Amino acid sequence: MADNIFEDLGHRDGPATVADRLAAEALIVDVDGFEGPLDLLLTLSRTQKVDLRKISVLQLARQYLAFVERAKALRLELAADYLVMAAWLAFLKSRLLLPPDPLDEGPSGEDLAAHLAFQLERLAAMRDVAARLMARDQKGRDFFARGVPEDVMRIRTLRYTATLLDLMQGYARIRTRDEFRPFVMDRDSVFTMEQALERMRGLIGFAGDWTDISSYLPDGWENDPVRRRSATAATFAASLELVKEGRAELRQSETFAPIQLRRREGRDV
Amino acid sequence: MSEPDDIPEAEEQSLFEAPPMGEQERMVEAILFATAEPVTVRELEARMPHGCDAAEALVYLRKRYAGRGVHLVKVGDAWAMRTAPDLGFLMQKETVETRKLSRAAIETLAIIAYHQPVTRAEIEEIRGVSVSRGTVDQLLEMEWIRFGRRKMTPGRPVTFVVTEAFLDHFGLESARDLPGLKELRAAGLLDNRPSPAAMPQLGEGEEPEDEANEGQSELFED
Amino acid sequence: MSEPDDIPEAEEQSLFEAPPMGEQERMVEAILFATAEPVTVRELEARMPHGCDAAEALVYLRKRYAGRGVHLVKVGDAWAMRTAPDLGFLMQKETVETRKLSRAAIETLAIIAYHQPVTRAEIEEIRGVSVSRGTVDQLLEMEWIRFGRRKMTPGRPVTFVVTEAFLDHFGLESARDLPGLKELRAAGLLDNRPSPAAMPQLGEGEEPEDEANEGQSELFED
Repeated sequence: MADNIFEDLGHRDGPATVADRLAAEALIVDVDGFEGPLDLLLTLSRTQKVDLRKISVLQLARQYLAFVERAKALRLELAADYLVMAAWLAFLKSRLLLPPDPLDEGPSGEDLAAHLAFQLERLAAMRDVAARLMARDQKGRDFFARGVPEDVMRIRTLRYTATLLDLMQGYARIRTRDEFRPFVMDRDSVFTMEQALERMRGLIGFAGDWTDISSYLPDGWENDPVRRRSATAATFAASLELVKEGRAELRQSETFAPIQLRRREGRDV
Repeated sequence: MSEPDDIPEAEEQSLFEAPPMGEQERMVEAILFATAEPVTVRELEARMPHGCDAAEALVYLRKRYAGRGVHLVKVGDAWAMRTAPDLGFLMQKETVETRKLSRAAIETLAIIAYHQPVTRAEIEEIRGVSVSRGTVDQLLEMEWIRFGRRKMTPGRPVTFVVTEAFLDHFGLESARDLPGLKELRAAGLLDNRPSPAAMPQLGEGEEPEDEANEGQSELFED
Repeated sequence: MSEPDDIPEAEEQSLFEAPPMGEQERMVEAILFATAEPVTVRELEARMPHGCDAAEALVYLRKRYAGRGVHLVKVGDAWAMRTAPDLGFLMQKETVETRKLSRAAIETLAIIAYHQPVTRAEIEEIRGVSVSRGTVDQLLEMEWIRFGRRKMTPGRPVTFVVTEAFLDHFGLESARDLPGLKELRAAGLLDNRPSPAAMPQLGEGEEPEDEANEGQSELFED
């Protein structure tokens, strides 16, 4: 990205002096390399060549603002973070330069400058210890664990247990259940639609002519009224399903007349 | 170490350079510790600084580890460190977990205790659900039930009865000592009203998972 | 071994049962040799015969291995055998290529180690940039950091702390032994100094993954 920027610069601004270009390059080539404005400030602060504790925040603010100006002049797009920091540093600069406003209750310019210095010092310190940490002997690089760890063999024994009370409660539960079985549905005399459909799918191929659907009732279901009712309902529902599938046609000459069914013509089954 | 007298110049120089034997021993120790495979003398020397005598270092190291918790052992041509055989027991961890018997198992056991000798079909009839093989196997394994005589009915099905160990565990002298239905009722264990929680499981099949039961069974316990 | 004279009866009995200290030392040696992960005194004693004093055996064992090619190191509350760092050069074959950490990851790791327990917002405040989810995920995945307790501040943000695996990797006995920790503390650089009002809040903004963390972090809390 940086390279592109500089190519662009060359085209747009015409020949710039070598010195200008180098100066711009020195900082700006690294815009992508900076991890945010604090990182950039830390880098800038190094140019002061003093202990971070003695850093001139005012001077640092000037350096930063100059950097941003230059970036603008070079029509570089800086991330919002950098501009927010620039605005704040401009504010800080004015605070540091102007006599304090007695009406202003906020922190003084010196307080703000001190905190910024603290942040920079802390960031520098964390970088330093991070480097020291990584320079330590590391496992798998400088020292090693056992190459053939022997797994601990786990011998797990499961013991099941129950009390006499569990046993009696269990038994009581079963017996209680036996005495109260009102919720059990007796499903002996129910012919389901699934059953009917399965049956009729097998038979429909032979129904070239109109046939009363009652002739499709399964064997043994025609006489007992309860069974007959269930089977008839299921067979009718299954017939409707077949019609819906386009495999059969239904007709009834008048109300309560027998319902007739035939295979739909022209359809292979 | 015990090279012939007419050592070539290179050898002589490398002998000169080799670290002291104590250091070599440390090196062999570290390599054998960290390496997943047994290591041959040749490999050891290939990894150690020039001029080292791994074989000699191994002799010292072996002595050092004699009688320790870890031994230096020869595996084919190679060397490795191994746990002393008498300490093998430390590499095992025995744990005993006590778990409550599943509801299915308790009910099956109760039916066997109250109705023995009883066939599987009879148990299923009484419980109203099928009895999984796992449940019966578990009770057999615990030695709380055993096979009784075959029933003299068609198919001659096997029956189950409870064992001495069962009586022992539950502190019963005989299965006849189990409280009867009346006593259960008197003790309030046989509620006349079906507990609402007891209803939904009527059509339920066997629950093989103990864990699944664990939470559920809480609901049923008074 | 050197117990006071007036030991209570129970103690006396277990002393009576416990193997001699030399044996206990062998046992600790065998267990630590066999295990790649650090083992706590508690775990050691759980595996050793009743009445053993693993802590004392460790003292002897540590002395025995001082200066050897392999030695005993303390990692948090646990102990492990590790090769001496000066012999790392022998181990090129064993070297595991660790994923190269980005600068952001290294800094984040250091901030967590030195400031723990620390929230994501605090890390961002120190670095001056937002912490990408990938960075934290990578450190979590390496098991060098884990979630700590939530902070008792508004929003109850989760915190991060370093793990025992981190200590083990960097050969640290505890987080107190981090290089330069004392100096940093003395210089006040580990103080939690809130930025004065009107400071730009650097690095804040994208923290959408906090919600996602919310549920997860419960798992990690101790």
